[in-house]
Amino acid sequence: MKKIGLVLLLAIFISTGVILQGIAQQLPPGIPREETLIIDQIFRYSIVNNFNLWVSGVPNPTRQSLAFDTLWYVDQQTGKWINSLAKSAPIYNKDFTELTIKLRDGIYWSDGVKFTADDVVFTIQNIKDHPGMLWHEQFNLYVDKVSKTDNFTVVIKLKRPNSRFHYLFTTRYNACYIQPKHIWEKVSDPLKFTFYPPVTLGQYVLKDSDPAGYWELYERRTDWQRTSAGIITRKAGPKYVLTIFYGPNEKKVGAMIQHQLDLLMDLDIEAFQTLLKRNSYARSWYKDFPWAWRDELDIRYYGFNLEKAPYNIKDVRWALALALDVVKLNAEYIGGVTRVTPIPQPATPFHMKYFHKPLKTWLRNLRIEVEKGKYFKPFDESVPERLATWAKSQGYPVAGDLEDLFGIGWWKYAPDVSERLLVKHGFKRDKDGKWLLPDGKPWKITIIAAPDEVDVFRLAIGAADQWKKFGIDVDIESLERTPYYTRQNMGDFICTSSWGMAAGSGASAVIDKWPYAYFLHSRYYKPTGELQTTGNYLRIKSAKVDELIDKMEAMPPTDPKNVAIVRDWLKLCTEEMFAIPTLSFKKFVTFDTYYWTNFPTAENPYGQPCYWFMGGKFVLPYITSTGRK
Amino acid sequence: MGVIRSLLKYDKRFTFGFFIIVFIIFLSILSFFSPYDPSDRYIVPRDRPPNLQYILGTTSLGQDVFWYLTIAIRNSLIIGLISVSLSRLIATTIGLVSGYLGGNVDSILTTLVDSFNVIPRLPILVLISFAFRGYLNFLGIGLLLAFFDWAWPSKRYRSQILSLREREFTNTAIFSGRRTLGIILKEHVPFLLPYIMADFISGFLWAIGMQITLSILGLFNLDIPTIGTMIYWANYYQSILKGTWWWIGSPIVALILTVMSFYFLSVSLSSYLDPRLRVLRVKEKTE
Amino acid sequence: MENLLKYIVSRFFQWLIVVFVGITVIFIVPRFTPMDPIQTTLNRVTAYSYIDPDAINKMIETLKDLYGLKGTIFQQYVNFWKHLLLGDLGPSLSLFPTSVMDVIRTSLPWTIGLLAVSTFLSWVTGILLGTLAEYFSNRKWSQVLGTLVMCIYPVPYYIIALILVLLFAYIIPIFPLVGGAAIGLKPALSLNFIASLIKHGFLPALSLMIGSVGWIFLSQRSLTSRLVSSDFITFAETAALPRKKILSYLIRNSMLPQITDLALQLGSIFSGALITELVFSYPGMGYILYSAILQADFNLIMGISIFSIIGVSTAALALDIIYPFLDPRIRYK
Amino acid sequence: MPEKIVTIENLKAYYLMESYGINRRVYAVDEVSFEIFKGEILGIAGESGCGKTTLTKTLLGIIKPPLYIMGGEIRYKTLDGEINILALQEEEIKKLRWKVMSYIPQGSMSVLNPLRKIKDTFQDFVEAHQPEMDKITFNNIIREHLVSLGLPLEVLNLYPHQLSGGMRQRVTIALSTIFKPEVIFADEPTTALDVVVQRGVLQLLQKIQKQAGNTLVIIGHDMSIHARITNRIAIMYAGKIIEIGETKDIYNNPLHPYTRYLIGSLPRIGDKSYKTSIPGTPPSLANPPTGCRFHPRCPDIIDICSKEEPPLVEIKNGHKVACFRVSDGGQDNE
Repeated sequence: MKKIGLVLLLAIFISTGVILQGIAQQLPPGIPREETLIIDQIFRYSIVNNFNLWVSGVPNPTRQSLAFDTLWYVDQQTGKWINSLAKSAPIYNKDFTELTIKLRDGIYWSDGVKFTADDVVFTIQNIKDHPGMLWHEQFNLYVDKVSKTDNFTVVIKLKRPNSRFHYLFTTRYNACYIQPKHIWEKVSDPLKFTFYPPVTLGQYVLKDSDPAGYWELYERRTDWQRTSAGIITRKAGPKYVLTIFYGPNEKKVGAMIQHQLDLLMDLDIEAFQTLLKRNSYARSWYKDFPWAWRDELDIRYYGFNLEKAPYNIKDVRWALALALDVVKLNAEYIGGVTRVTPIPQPATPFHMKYFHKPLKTWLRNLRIEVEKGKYFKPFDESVPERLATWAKSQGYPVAGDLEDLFGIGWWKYAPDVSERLLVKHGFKRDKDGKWLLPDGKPWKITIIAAPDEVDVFRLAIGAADQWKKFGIDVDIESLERTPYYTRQNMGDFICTSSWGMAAGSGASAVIDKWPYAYFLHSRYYKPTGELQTTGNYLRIKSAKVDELIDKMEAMPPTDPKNVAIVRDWLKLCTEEMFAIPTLSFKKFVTFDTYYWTNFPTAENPYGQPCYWFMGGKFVLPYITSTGRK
Repeated sequence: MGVIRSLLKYDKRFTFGFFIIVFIIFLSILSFFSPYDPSDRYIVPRDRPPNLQYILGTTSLGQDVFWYLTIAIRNSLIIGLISVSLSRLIATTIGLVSGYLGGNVDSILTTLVDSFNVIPRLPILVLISFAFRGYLNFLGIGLLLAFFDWAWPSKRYRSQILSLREREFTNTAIFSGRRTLGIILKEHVPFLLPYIMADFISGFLWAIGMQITLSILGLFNLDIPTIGTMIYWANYYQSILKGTWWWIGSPIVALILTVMSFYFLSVSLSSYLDPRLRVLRVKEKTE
Repeated sequence: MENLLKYIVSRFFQWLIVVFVGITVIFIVPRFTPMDPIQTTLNRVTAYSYIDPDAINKMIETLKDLYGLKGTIFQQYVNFWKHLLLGDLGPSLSLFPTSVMDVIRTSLPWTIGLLAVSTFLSWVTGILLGTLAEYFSNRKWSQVLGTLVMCIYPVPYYIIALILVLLFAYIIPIFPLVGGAAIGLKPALSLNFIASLIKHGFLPALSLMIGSVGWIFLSQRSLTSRLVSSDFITFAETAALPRKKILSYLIRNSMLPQITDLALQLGSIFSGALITELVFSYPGMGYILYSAILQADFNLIMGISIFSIIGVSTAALALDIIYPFLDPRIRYK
Repeated sequence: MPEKIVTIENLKAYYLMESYGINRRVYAVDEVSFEIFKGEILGIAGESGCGKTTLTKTLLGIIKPPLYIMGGEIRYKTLDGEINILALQEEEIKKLRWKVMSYIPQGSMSVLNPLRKIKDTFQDFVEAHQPEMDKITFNNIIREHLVSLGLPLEVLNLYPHQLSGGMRQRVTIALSTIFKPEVIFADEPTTALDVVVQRGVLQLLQKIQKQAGNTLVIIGHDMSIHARITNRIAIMYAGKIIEIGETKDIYNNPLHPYTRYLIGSLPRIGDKSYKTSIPGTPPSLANPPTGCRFHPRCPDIIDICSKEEPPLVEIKNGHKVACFRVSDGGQDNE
């Protein structure tokens, strides 16, 4: 009894002592805070110290931008092409059966070995030889033979003509990482190899990691000038980078308020606004409204299973689009911080320049037939203005070009036209004003959405609210990602609040849209009830679509004529209203400028702020110390 | 009625529990008079703190916290009730059969129950609600929760019955030639009843707790307003960070009051119905 | 002795059946949900880059092979047992090709550390407080404690955890926000590391203990209340045995059901404490299992569940075998 | 005149209870006075619920809520002179127990810790009163004690559940008498034991009493046991002693109608007469009848019985009775 009491007392005593010690040092001894950039690791490593990023299951939230490298980059902010490990753009022969890659001389692995063509040849061959590795299927499909002609030139013979093979080494988010031959050639089972300690090409090298997976500490290489980022930016960047996972958003906000986090990936608007109030050093892309970075290459949209009545009718989809008030959707559900887009392409500066603005005239003149012989022009140019009015009413400063702020416009909010379109197809309202399907049954829409993708979920709520107001019975089925994808792929849905590639909305900062359209070709089509694996879950099946995709495929990506074809493609998608695109992506990529500054911002948009994308390596070197300690 | 009156008068726990429960039930009945449909959003100004018009404030989704809460309480109670009724129905049946019949039936049932008990409960619940969430309506959720909460109680019932059977009065009763059913009804039920009562409430509390857990993970049917989903949505819109404390606070306070009152009631009732204590009371009366 | 042997053999068979049925259920359930590990992998791999549809179809075949998902469910089931009997839990599907064992190995120490310690501590605390409170049930402190426990015990765990984290990590930030130990500290038998462990584990352990101390307190109190009025305690009190002795009589005699409880609790710690890990950002099996479920990682779900199933059933088995040593009145049947 | 060892004067021990709001006062022992003589065997008899167990508890100084002493004295004669135990602190009373007064509980009770071997229980009990005793002395004392009581030494290594009911009771008796106390209170020592075992246990008690010459108080409802073993008997009814005297006087000449009923209930060899059971039920101690507490059941009631309480009056030779019919001479002796 006494002993137990004593032990208890001792335990209490010790723990009090521990508490009174106050907040433990955030950083390990010898790592000064002012030399360490602390970035959000996004999630926790379930397995630690496995750096084999060439298999599907090794988690890779931030490592690729710090330590790994590939041949080419396209900066999604500026649209700039960056030759990274390669010295020049890819060189194809005339019939696109052979690709020549010129590599930079003067890049070294983190263990001091020189990077050469052998590494590239080895990487391709190694992956080709081992099923289960990422890119294995693609290399097998395309690559006939890979060889080097000299230490800095690689030649790849392709099995069939392919003008886009180099995309496998060109990154927006990631692309095939290059392996150090001198390490991997000794590996017998490349799937199980953990590649630890990693020998890498990036300007940072792993220094320490958490056995529980919450953090990793990287140190700038002493020979950082001998890496691609070093050569291109000629800047050193912070000496240490600590990646750390704090948990849910409220914890990240808490950490940033205490200046224990310098850069984080994304927040919901509530958390972001709280952070602004509590930490005057914190900001995102814009110093003021609309704060967020809106230039990620993706959009939100409402999609329908086009094989389910009545959504197979184009006019019904148009009617649903015209029953939406996009100003309200943006302002009340998203906070008004992103741009609207009527076409399935994100309204980023780069894309607006090539697509949105040039298509404005066409949009203005676009007509839909409401009744026989009666037409309606749905495009509404006043949307940016209305959003600006709303923003001013909230007390936000609105400065600059409204189109750049809010997009070029969207569809008119015209429930009356919707009504006529529906009546045209035999829809009726019952005595309570609720819509009935042509067969007399009540009209009910169930929207599936994943709550963890915050914006699509809030947009689902918005659509539900607005369509309900229009007289349709709508409810939302919230699903986790996995069942959500399964339902989409099986066609087991009516309406989905979604994002990404469907109807060609995904994009790289290149004009070529084939990679984001090809899977809509009818040769990959699978009917509802059958599992489709390529992304056409809306079940688009159209000869016009096929024709345009074929045209794109035949055109090398660099061909200037591409723009015209892509515009035609966007027109087709818009006219047919395969899906209802609404808003551009936005992210509250947030930084704390207490210890560090010169993050990419609207005032200084030197690069995309997504530090977790592979291209983050070209941004980190620009970040400089404020000198605070 | 007399019992309730005397409990109310003299057992503080009961008084506390009883009045809160009456209040909670009153709130859930009030839900039928709610001026808003629970699925309506953006119908009142957003993020208003409690005031005279919206006594518990409003949410970031433009809902009136008070009226939403009444519906949430109602639904939580209903789901808990469905779940616990089903699970205790299964549990008592199996426990009774197992305990009284004995023999092979008992060993088969026991093995079944044990196999079920070793399966980790939360992960499977998470798995199922994760995969089938969209299909889970009231009854579905009740069934699901019930399905995972019958095995332990049935084991407990069985052992209660076994220990009752060992007691002397059962033997006496058997010697005196009374029929088994008669024994069970006359001698065992009075002992089992308080036990079942208390267990019923603890099962109810478990069901409510599980609703909360699943909701926090976002694995409940989020479109049914319950106390749990209300907390989920408040969290989703960062109620704590944003300072809309009334949104997350109301369901939490309602929840704590609910579970506490039910628990108090169960403690009070079971001590009132406890045969040991009852014997004591009888003694006190005669002495 | 012969009795004992017979008992152990028959009890072991029961153990086998229970484990077999449990594992079979866990094998079947995920496979009947609309979740597809291959599709999940594809979604992850193809999220940011374009892949030729032909390549995708080939990849599906390769993955089926690598993941052991070829053939009918029954064939998979037979295969699964073949591997399991050789001690092979297979590769994790979401963390492919890391083996399930490796994944578990990373997180298990944290879970065992947190849960074993907090379970055991709350057990001891609950029993001591419960016994004392009942023995001195007329004292003021006992009544206050009883009421306090009654108020806190029924509150769902999440709420308690949330309140703790709000109080001690945000409002009065004396505890760290994240992790199992301070950054850069390596596991070692140093005072520094242990202090850091305690500091990081304190809030999670406290949150877990509040509820379970309550539960053990209440059950111990009711067990004790029966004992306090029992003949041998009354007699011992009449004989003026010292209080310490009486308390030890009380504890010792109420121990059996409590040991059962403790053993089953300890047996079930393998599946981790999900909500705790989420709320306090503490490492452990709960989150691993949770994300395994989110990513349809059948093998990992299986692996962790097997640990849990074997843990609980073995605890029960061990209990049945050692009962007679704890209570001389019980004999093997 | 034998030496008094315990003197009880005007003892009032009530239960004060509050349950679901009802305040109840149970007059379990009410205005009781008598004395216990050194070396005698005193029986205390009465129906269950008459307060004899409460009286025993009080005599042992076990006074715990809801039992309260509302007045009176219990004086033990010890080496240090007379001590009123009701004036002592709990700790002081505890020191007296097992040495001055000891207690043998009911035969049917499981009074031994089921998880401890008999040996250990003995050790616990001995340690409680003589903590400084070393192991060898301890072993010797126990062995000697058991041998002197004729108990097999093997029991020491057994658990209680391994003993028969009779053996358990013997062990309990041994446990209670290990320090050779002056006064031993045995509360229904033979209840629930079968007749043969009963006799053995009674013989054991007698043996102990004879060996050590200490005082034995046997509390029980069974008048046949009292007849067999006691020197004097006190009859309790509804919290009061209504008759007390030498056993032979009480049996041969019961004065109180209640005593007559009790004795009448004894079976006698050759007696085939119909046993009259006492009419009516025992009164509630919470709400005892006015006047003589027996009057509602008394066959010989007179006016005064329901109005005044009869005092306990000595008739002759220490034989006292509380009955108006006796004291006012209205009752014939034979």
